[in-house]
Amino acid sequence: MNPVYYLYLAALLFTIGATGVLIRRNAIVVFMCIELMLNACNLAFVVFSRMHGNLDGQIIAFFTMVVAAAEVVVGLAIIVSLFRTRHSASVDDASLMKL
Amino acid sequence: MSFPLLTATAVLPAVGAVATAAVPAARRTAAKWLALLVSLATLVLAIVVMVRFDPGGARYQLTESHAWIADFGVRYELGVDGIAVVLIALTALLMPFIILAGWNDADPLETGSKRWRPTQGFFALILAVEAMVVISFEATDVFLFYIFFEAMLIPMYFLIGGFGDRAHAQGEEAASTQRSYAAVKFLLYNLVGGLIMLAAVIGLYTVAGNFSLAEIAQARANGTLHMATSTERWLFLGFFFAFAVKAPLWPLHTWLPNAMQESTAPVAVLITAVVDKVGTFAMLRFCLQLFPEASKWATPTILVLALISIIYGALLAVGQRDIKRLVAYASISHFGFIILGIFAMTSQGQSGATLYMVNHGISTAALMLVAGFLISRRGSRLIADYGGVQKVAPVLAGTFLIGGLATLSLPGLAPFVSEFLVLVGTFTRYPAIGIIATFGIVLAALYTLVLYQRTMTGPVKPAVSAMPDLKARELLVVTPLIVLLIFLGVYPKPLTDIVNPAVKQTMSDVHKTDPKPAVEAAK
Amino acid sequence: MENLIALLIAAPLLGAAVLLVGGRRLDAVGQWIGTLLSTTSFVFGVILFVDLLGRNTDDRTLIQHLYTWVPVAGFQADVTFRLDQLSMTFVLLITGVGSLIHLYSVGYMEHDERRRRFFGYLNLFLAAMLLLVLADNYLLLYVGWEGVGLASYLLIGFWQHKPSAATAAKKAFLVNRVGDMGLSIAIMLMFTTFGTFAFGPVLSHATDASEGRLTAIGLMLLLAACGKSAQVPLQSWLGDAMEGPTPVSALIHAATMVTAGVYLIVRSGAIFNAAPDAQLVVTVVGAVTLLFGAIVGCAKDDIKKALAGSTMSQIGYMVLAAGLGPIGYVFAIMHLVTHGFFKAGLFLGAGSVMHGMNDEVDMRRYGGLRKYMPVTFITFGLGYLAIIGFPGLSGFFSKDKIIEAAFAKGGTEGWILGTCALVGAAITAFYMTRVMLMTFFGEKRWQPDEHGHEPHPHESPKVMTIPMIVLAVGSVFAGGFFSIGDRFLHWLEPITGHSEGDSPISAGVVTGATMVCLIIGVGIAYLQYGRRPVPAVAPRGSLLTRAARRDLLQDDFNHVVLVRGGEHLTRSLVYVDHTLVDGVVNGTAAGFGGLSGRLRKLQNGYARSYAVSMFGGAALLVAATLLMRAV
Amino acid sequence: MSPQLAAYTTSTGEAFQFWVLGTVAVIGALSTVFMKKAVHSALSLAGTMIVLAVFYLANGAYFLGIVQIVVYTGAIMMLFLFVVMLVGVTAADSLKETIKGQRWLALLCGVGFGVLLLAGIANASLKDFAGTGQANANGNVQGLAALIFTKYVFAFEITGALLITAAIGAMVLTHRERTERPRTQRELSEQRVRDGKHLPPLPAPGVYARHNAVDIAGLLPDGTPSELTVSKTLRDRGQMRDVSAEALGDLRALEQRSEERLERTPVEPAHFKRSEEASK
Repeated sequence: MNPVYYLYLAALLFTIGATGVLIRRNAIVVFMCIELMLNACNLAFVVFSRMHGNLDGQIIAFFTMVVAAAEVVVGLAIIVSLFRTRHSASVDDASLMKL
Repeated sequence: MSFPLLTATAVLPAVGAVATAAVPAARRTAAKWLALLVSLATLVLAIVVMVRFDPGGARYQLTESHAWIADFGVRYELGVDGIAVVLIALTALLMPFIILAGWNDADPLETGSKRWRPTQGFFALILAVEAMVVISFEATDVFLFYIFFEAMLIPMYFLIGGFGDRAHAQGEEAASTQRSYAAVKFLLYNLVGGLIMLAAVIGLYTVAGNFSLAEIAQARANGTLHMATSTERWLFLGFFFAFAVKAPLWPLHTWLPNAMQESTAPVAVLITAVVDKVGTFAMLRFCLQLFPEASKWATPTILVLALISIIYGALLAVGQRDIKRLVAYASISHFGFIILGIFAMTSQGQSGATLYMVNHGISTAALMLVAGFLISRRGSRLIADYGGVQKVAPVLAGTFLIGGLATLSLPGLAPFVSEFLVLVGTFTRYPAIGIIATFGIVLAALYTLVLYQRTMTGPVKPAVSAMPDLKARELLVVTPLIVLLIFLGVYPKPLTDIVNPAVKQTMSDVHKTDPKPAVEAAK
Repeated sequence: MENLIALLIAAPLLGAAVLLVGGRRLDAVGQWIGTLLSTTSFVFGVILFVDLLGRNTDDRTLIQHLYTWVPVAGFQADVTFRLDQLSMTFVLLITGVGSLIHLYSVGYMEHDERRRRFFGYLNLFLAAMLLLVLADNYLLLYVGWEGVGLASYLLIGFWQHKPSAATAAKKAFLVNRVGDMGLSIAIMLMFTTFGTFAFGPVLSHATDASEGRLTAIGLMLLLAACGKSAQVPLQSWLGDAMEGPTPVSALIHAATMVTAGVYLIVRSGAIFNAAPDAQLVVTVVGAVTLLFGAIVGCAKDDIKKALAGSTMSQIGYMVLAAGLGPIGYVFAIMHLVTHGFFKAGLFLGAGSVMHGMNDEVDMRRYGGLRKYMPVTFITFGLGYLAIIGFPGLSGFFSKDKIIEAAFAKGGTEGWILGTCALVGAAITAFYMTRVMLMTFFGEKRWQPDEHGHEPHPHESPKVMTIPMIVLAVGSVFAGGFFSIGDRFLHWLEPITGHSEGDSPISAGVVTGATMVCLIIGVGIAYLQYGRRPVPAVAPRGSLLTRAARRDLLQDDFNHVVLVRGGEHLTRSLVYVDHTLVDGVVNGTAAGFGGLSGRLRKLQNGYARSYAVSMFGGAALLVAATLLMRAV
Repeated sequence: MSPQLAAYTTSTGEAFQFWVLGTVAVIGALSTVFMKKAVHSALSLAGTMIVLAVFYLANGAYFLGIVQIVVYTGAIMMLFLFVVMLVGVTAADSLKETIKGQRWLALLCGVGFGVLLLAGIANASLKDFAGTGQANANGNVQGLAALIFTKYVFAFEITGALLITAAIGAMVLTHRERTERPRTQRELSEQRVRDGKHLPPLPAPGVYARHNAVDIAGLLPDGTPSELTVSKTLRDRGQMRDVSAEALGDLRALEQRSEERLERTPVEPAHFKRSEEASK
């Protein structure tokens, strides 16, 4: 088997995550989908690392993880405080971007 | 370095605008006096410019030049030729009258709020317009000109949209809606023109590498800067379009009636007598100088459009029921004459066009301001609401008649000289166009006299029976304008002496000479 | 001496300025200021006239250069005055008759509250008219030309509260403007042809230009003359102009302003001499107008309108004579001067009648007035005799010469023109006799007006009768004075030139024929109006009479074609401007508005919706990248 | 795992593992998206992440694989679960689409994008796999450490700062300082009077002899159940029991029994109508 299949898998997972972001209304689930996308990218980085025979790809994946962690922390905090004020975790409860 | 006279002329009203705007709400009258004083001081500076200008000297005088945006070759370059000098003088001259005429136009309706300062805003905006117009006349850097050509729209937009006639027939709300419509229409038309011009300005830069009018014109003249024919034509069209909107030339004219109809009379004068002149002035200065070949290429089309403007504007003026709209269409007709004179490419035509700009400014100011006084007394712009005014207010009627006679170019008043020069200048090169344009003078008589007859003569209508005659302030506005109209009609030499050399240079820019008469009869 | 010329104009101009700007405090003395300044101008005129008489025949042209008016490259317009025999004649006529009419107006306008302004306008008119005849170039002449138009406008519409007066004033100005258009085109043509429009160079080089150009210039000048002198086809304003006060009708619309067209043609004689086609048109216009005016004059019951028709007709004579070239120039001017006397006298007489009759103008309400106003009757009667060409009086000499000159034109044209002039003389005799009989003879026919006031005809005050008497004297003797020893001919000849022409019939025959026509005209009028009582209400009359009452349908034509047509044109243009020109722009705006309204729905504010767009965009970018690599 | 596992060609074992676990990962991802309840989504995602951890290990990223399990699946996903519990069940959980066309556009874009990505990968000539054997020669963790503390040291420091910032940010966001005095009972009741709704306290649920439970809507006097009486959370979950019909059933049973006991022919049972039906 050629390791390139890992890349296909990563692409597939990324797409599923992206579609999820667009379809789901629950902000938490949307967040999970974003995590899924990030993980798909990480997989790709790891596979690239293997492809090139150096560890830089893994380093990037590592950084991605750290950033993802930071993002999740802040994002979930935002969701919680939003929920406190709006009593909803829906991303389209208010069409906030409309004048 | 000598005293930057031109900068001072433009900066003074700008500073005045800021100072006027800063006057506290309660000191309304102080703001008015401040604006008036600033405009008078500017007039003094403009007169100094006129005196210091030597008609026999270099083309651009009193020049100032400083680096501004070095990366793009944009310079702060000012300079005036004879045409600019008289137009600056016109602008500076009309401002005190505009301010005086609009003395009470922007008083707040209720004096409750401490923070609401419409009066200050009104006069500050007027002064801001003056500053920008003056610098547009002075700029010899295309980019510098463009900036102020466009920036002018901002204060004008607020002047049109923010201040209208009192006591509107259809109620304040309808008036406000129509005002916004007019203001937006004004802005959109001019913005579209300006944006097209911006493209042409950038295009010019890519071709020429800098924005200096003098440098480009010289490079064009001695052949170091070659433009492909199509390039030159496109650039010309880009510039001309913007100026034609501003001027306004048929069929780009429809913003003017709306704008003049909805704004107060002083602002209407500001639009047609001052701001629009930048358009026609720029045709002379930029279109002809930068793109002489393309100008000649476009001349037939432009002349036909100008001719349509003349006849069409006059015919529409005849059909109007609204006094201000009538004056607006009359102005369109007159702008047709100005453009006709510019593009006839004869000395008489161009001198006439330049004089026309000045005279039209003064005559329209006289007519429009008196019309404004009339409208403010009755609270209606409709011609049908008046009748027999001369019986109750003879001085008002008399000044109105003189303004009207100036509009129809009665000999002895200033506009006649310029109109005749334009007609002669056109006729020598394009007889057919000259003859058709002459019909304009008949139509001018028609709309003016019909207006006068319907409003001023006949039995006194009950609604006007108690109308007061002109007050001292209003007389102070009208009398000097009328005196000027008569003086310049009888003795236009001071202006022509300044204008002639500049026209001669413009003629040589486009490589045109006047047609020779068939018989050499002159001594 | 030539420095006095400007003073000729300055005096009435000063009067106009003082009276119009001076305000109410001059109300009491305004009329005297006006009269004084007008007379001052007359005195200057006389001084200059004496000076001219003292000079050699060749040296009678005085030029005063005041200043350069419009200096533009290749275009030089100066304020320069030229006083020669031709202008001198006019100056004397204008200031002389003008001063008399000022004096008359003092009485006539005594009770008018806006009297001061009336005199201001009169002075303005004098200044403009003097400028017209004294100008040394066509552009300056044009200033005077429009200036008299303005004064005429102001004076016709003097009683502005009457809508009819305001309308008549506007009409006069507009019709005149059409003529002015001709003058301005003529000036432009001169400028392109000669490079100048000063009298000297243009007239002396006229023969150098091609005949086509000269014909064009001549026709344009004729258009101008038609407008100002109420010649067919621009005559329609003169009848309505009678809405103005009667002294105005006398001064402007009889004696002076309306003759400006004749002055223009005679002044431009050099051009017309070189353009025979233009001359022919001039004579045709003159002949048509002299008949037209005469026919209209026969049908009018309004005394002033009848006289207006007569004015038109008499100016037709002058234009006809002017169109004959050097044969006729002198007689055109001579008739102009004598006409100035007798027609002004007639109008003043009519004014005096109206003054005594509560401003009644309908001649059918007059009758038998000779007993009530003898001075008016006598002066009017002398004017009447002069105009019909009673032997020995002014009109006899001048009109007879014109008829002779018309025959002297030669060929078929001469016969036709001469016959027209003769027929015109007969009709003139008819309608003037009609006026005379209806006004002063027969039974009294006046009735109380709607307020029940019966008019009490009375003689006018001295201030009014004296000018009438002076004018009557002029009507009687001027013609004879001019003709004896061909004084007038010798006076004017250096300017206009003169040639005798070759008349197919002798002068005596022409005079005889004229006399016969005169008798026929008077006779018919007597039979119709002297022998039978005049009905107080006009009978229906024949088709021609009815048409003549309506100015031979000219107004109806104008109304239907020009007024209605114009109204439709402007109205449809207003519509076009609103819907089409504005509509295109507004439509574009609305299109963009609608489009953005649609597009706006895409911006629904839902973050997810935007995310789809972003994602779609990303997909497109990937696709584009792949495509680029594939290519 | 031996270094050769991470070599150019993979062993059959790894292929088998890829296909099995890959399927699991995709199914996990799909259920993350399509599970109705957020908890289920979170669990599915955790599953996918564990599979990915295995794949990291299989690709020679030993450190990342462990970190993935410990930090991601262990810590982050638990955080998610906490928040899910904190927020509770909301209407957002419904999979019903509210924006017109959104779902179809999203699916279209998703499929299109996926196809393009896959095509792109297929298009790229990814034949040469160096394998991580060489790089991991001194141990994977050591290799990573060498890189992190030399080449990527700045990035590393900055991510550290980022993490601290994020932690503080989260605290700031979620911490609620009482900036104003809590409203008193009196103020709250006055507020209710002003707003003009629910003047009395909400009615209690399940006030009913036999069904005294919070998931049962109390009946209004006309016999209709009032949803207001049930807790919002239960309402949102759709876990509300309607017992309005049960009373009638009980009554009928009672009648049946008494009838049997008394041996009487039943009278026509009383037909209770609900108010809405009566009004029809």
